[in-house]
Amino acid sequence: MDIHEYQAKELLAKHNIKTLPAILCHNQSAAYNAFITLASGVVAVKAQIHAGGRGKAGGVKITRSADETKNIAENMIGSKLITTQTGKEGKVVRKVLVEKGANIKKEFYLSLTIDRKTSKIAFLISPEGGMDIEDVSKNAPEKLLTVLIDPQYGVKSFHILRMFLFFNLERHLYNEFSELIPLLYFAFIQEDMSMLEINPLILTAEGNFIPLDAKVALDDNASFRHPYYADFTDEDEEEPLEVKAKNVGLNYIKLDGNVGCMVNGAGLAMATMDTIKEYGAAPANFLDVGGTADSKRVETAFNILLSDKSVRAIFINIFGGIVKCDMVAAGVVTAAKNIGLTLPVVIRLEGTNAQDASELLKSSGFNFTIAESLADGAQKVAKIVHSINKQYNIKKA
Amino acid sequence: MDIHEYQAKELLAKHNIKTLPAILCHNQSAAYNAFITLASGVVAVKAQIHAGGRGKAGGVKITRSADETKNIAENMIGSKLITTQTGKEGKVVRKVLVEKGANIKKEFYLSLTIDRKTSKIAFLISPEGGMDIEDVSKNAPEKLLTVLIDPQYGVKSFHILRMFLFFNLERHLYNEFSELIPLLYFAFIQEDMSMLEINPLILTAEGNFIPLDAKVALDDNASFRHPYYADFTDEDEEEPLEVKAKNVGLNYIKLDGNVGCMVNGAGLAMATMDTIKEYGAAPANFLDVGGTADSKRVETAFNILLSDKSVRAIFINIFGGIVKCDMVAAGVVTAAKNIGLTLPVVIRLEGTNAQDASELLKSSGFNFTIAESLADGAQKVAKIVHSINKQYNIKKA
Amino acid sequence: MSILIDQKTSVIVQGITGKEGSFHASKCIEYGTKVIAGVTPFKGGTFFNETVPVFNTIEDAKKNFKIDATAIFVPAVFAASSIIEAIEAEISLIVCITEGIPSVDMLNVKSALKSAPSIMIGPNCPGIITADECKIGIMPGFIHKKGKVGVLSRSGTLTYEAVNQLTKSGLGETTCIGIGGDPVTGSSFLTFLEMFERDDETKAVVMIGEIGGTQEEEASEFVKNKMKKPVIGFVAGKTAPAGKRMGHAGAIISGGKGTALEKLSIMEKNGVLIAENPSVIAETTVKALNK
Amino acid sequence: MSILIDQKTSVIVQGITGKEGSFHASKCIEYGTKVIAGVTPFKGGTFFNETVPVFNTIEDAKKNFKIDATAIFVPAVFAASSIIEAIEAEISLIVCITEGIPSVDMLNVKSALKSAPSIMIGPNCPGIITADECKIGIMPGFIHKKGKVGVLSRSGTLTYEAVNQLTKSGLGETTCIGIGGDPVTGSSFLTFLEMFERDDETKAVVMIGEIGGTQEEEASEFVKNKMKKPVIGFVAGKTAPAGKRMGHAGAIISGGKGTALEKLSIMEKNGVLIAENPSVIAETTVKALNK
Repeated sequence: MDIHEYQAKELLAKHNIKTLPAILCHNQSAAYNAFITLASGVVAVKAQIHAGGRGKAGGVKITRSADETKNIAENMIGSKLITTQTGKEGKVVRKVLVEKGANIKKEFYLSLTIDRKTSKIAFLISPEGGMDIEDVSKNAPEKLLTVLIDPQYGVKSFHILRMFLFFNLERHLYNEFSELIPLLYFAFIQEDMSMLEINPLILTAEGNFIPLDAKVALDDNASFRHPYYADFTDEDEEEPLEVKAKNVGLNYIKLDGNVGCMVNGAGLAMATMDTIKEYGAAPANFLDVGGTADSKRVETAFNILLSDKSVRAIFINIFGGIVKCDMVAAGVVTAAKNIGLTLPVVIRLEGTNAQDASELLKSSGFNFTIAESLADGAQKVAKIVHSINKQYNIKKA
Repeated sequence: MDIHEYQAKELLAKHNIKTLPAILCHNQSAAYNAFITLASGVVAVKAQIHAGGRGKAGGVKITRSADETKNIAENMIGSKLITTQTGKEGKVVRKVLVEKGANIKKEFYLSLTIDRKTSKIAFLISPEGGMDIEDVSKNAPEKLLTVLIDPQYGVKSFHILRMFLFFNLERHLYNEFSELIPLLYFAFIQEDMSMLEINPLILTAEGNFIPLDAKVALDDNASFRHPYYADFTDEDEEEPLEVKAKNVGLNYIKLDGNVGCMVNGAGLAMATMDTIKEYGAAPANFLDVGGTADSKRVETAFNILLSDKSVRAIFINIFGGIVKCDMVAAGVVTAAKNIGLTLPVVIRLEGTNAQDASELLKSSGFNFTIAESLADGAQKVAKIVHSINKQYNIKKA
Repeated sequence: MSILIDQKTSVIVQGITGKEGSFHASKCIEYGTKVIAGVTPFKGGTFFNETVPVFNTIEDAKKNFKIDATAIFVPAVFAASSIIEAIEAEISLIVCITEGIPSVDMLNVKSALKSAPSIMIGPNCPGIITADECKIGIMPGFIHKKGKVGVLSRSGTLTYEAVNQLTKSGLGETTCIGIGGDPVTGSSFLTFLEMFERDDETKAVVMIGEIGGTQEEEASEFVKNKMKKPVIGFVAGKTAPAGKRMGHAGAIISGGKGTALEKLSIMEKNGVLIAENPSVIAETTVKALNK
Repeated sequence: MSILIDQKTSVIVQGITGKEGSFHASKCIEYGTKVIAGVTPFKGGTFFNETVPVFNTIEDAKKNFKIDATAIFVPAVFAASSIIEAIEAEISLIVCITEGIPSVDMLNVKSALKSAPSIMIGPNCPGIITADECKIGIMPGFIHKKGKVGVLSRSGTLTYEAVNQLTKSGLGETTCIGIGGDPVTGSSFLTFLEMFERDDETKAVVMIGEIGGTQEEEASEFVKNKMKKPVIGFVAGKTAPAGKRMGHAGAIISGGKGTALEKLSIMEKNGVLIAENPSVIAETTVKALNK
């Protein structure tokens, strides 16, 4: 789960990590007041959206007056910001962070993630702060250092020293630096982060290390021990259909195609998407209905698929294991009736009671297309979508 | 390093472990006021000394009035308390803890130590609270449970459950209990304890688990990260000669015999004591002068040995490795001159330049007895002490 | 032969009295698995299905039974504790079905595993099955048939898809293992490839990966350097967008790393035979074995 | 032969620029030890004694040298970090001389050691020496002479006492190891007894224990069950009072456990030949070998 910069900084501050004074503003007058309150000659006005790359996209502006702060906030709030990470549609800015300026001497990159290969915590650092780290990785990999921390014993002096030497800093700065690193590690573990990216980490003229930006992803699985996760959720930042699906326990991700997919199991759902693509069509979504594909879940899933106006046909691919196929088929028929389904549907049911399911679908009154295999179904739904697209095009022409 | 009960409870409270309200008192009027302040019908007045077994020795008294609290405090403070752990001489009580009474439903034993064999943290628990745990261990070992915690991952639910089931408690108490155990573990690790003994841990009628007594030993080696260790030191509780030795970096422990020992190295010092005993005399002390037995250290060591009036002869046993024996011999001679040494001294110097050392001692003007080996030296010093003892006895008679 | 489990394997079920645990424990017993005991705190002394004794702790169960393996169905909040309980009890095989365990908890588990003799499968996985002998997990037993292909997968139903094909093709399976879809899992493909290579009955291995992480790549290194048996590979998620978790917590392309195409190209280079789509997994395996 | 180290062993010294480190590094070099590099933070690029290169980190040293062993002389505050640095660098033998490391730090170190291939000696120990070949520690080299007795000890000068006797008796030593006087040490008697049993040159082992803990007892179990070579034992502290730390942090009788008499009786029962007093250690060894 992604959170905002201002929330990330709240978490860091909670763990005694220095951050710059800042005020979250929902409108221009709040921004005006924030400039006055911060009593700093210079402030940054920063769009709060769940995406990086704001700087280059105009989402971070520096100013030296209250009036200008107000104007910038006015322009930002409500506008769409398109960064390298938002996708083409961009994201609407709903609030800005007005942050006191700092006397920046140097900028660094620092991030923490879980290294899946070693099951350790990885510090990834670079003296090239403020750059896109993927670019650094491509163009100057020698400017990147990974330091792996074994959670069995945590950060030790020699880890900190390795980072410090890599940053090539003057020795008198070591004390301050050596206090920061364990705090970051501790915050990462204690708050169950899955990513903490500080880009840039700045060294101020006063000799302090401060996260100028902070991007944090939290581990949804750990929400049971962090009640605040719920408060940090910002549904405005998420795809509305994805929120709707999540609220009923479905795993849904919107994509660009027009074949709606309904599959049980994440791996099978991905494989289904891939196969649809292989046969020349494009999946409109990832949708995992999970292990208990009863009529209620199927109905909700249908509703979500139908809310996506680009969906022109639906492919249901269920492997009945513990779940019986005839139960799923019955669920599909009931749901189709309840919502008055008119879109073409290709169904592939395999596993327990697949034969009965097939009979049930054929006698349902709906014109379901029955597929024999995943590949067969993908091929059939691709064909259907192609012919529909042709009709659309003819109509248009 | 041992600390007082009231200090141990301060540490527990710091880690959010419930303790009973209590006030430390240095005199009877403070105790009187404490009774009033605690506003409890009943209080315990507890002698604060660095030793267990206070209850049976009269060091813990229950009372229901301010006047009686005052009287008890008056009697306790300044008196000598002799418990099974203080030795024959007992310990002078200098302060008492006046503690609010509790509604005790059950008593348990619980301690944490480092298990040297497995390098884990050992919880030792027993439903027999308030008993001498060594007695329980001898008479009813089935009433003891050890649960080892691997510091790699700490206390897990199943560890807590095992303890809870062993205590045979009603299930509704599990929540409270499951909160206590990790706090104790955390306090133990965070404060670098080498022992935390809670005897008894009580269950109150209100369903709370509270340490009624707490005995803590801190790891001296960790004092660098706990500045408060210095404040917790109570030199009144220690043997004055041991304090004096510690302050100059010598390792000294007073014993009951009359052969003063001065040895370099802890193992060799113990072996020397053992050998003296084997030859029929008794060591007056353990004294490790360490690796650099220069004249200053030797002089201080002499002074400490001579402060012990029971010392009738001295055995110096030095294995010169990195330290050269002739340097040690010179140091001994200088120190002997400076302090006007008159006691008989047996010296055994082995290792680098032992021959030169021997010459030096012989020509020193002092009547040092030179020994050829540890056994030889022990035998010689034992003989000397025996003959002195005889003279004393003749004089006395 | 087969790997890790057979009809003699003695299994306990942690969380046997819960909804999931009791349902699947019954299914496992039906399949023929020797479920000798269950463990649920505060349910000690009762019986599951009137025959399987339930204990409060593994320690108690161990006093009565020799335990070879455990199936864990306890809720995510307590799962790490249950896994570590099994590790401390030195149970050889730990199969954790539970979904939703925090990664930080799994790091603890990995620490515990490092110096322990236990092998752990999962979490968030369908489990392990040796066809017609023993099932420790939630997979539908009836699709499996004793044969000669070992199956490894990060997925659930996609594995069933593959197994179903293998059974229908007549090849059948030796042992099938779902290693789980989380970012931090008890074991990886690597652990089991080695065992399959040593197992006489296994003639080929099907390895079903998905986006995220690098274990497909590491496994294929092993295939190249150490394996003589053919390995057939598939990776789900060619069409998955970057930065999105595709159902499984571990199925995410992050920082441009862990794409299906990248994995497939390295696997192919290392001699893994790639099944072009999930419908041809058995077909590809048949071809490989007929070479 | 000998165990663990010989004249070919490449050694680095962590804390080589400190007072203790520089003094003893010089002594080791004089003895013939191949000290190839030193490590001290912020001293990288300088030279010790004008010939031994100093690096900031072991990682840097490793880029230039193959490292077999390290001697650690860094202050107690940083010692655990330095030990773990050596463990992560996969140095086979780690000898930590530093005294005063908190026990909790040593628990961390033990966790790190559990799943690592390194063997650690110490802390708070004199180190290890193979007579006339290699010395990694602070013991006086001149008392050692190549011969046939392996020596293990929890003590410092008491070990020198024993070694001196062995040398004078003409038996001489193979390798002598001071395992350290702390409650939590990197390794115990057990680790090395096994190696001595396998070493052809070692004909007998002298094991010098002291009060506190139970490792003498555990070691003697091994002597009974697995060793053919005679083991001569001594335990210091028969006259030590209970509850007092006798110099070494680990030398304490707690809860009535860890007394010298208890240890001696178990050792004797398990076939360890007890030297009645420290002056007859060599004598007892000679007798054992003449049997």
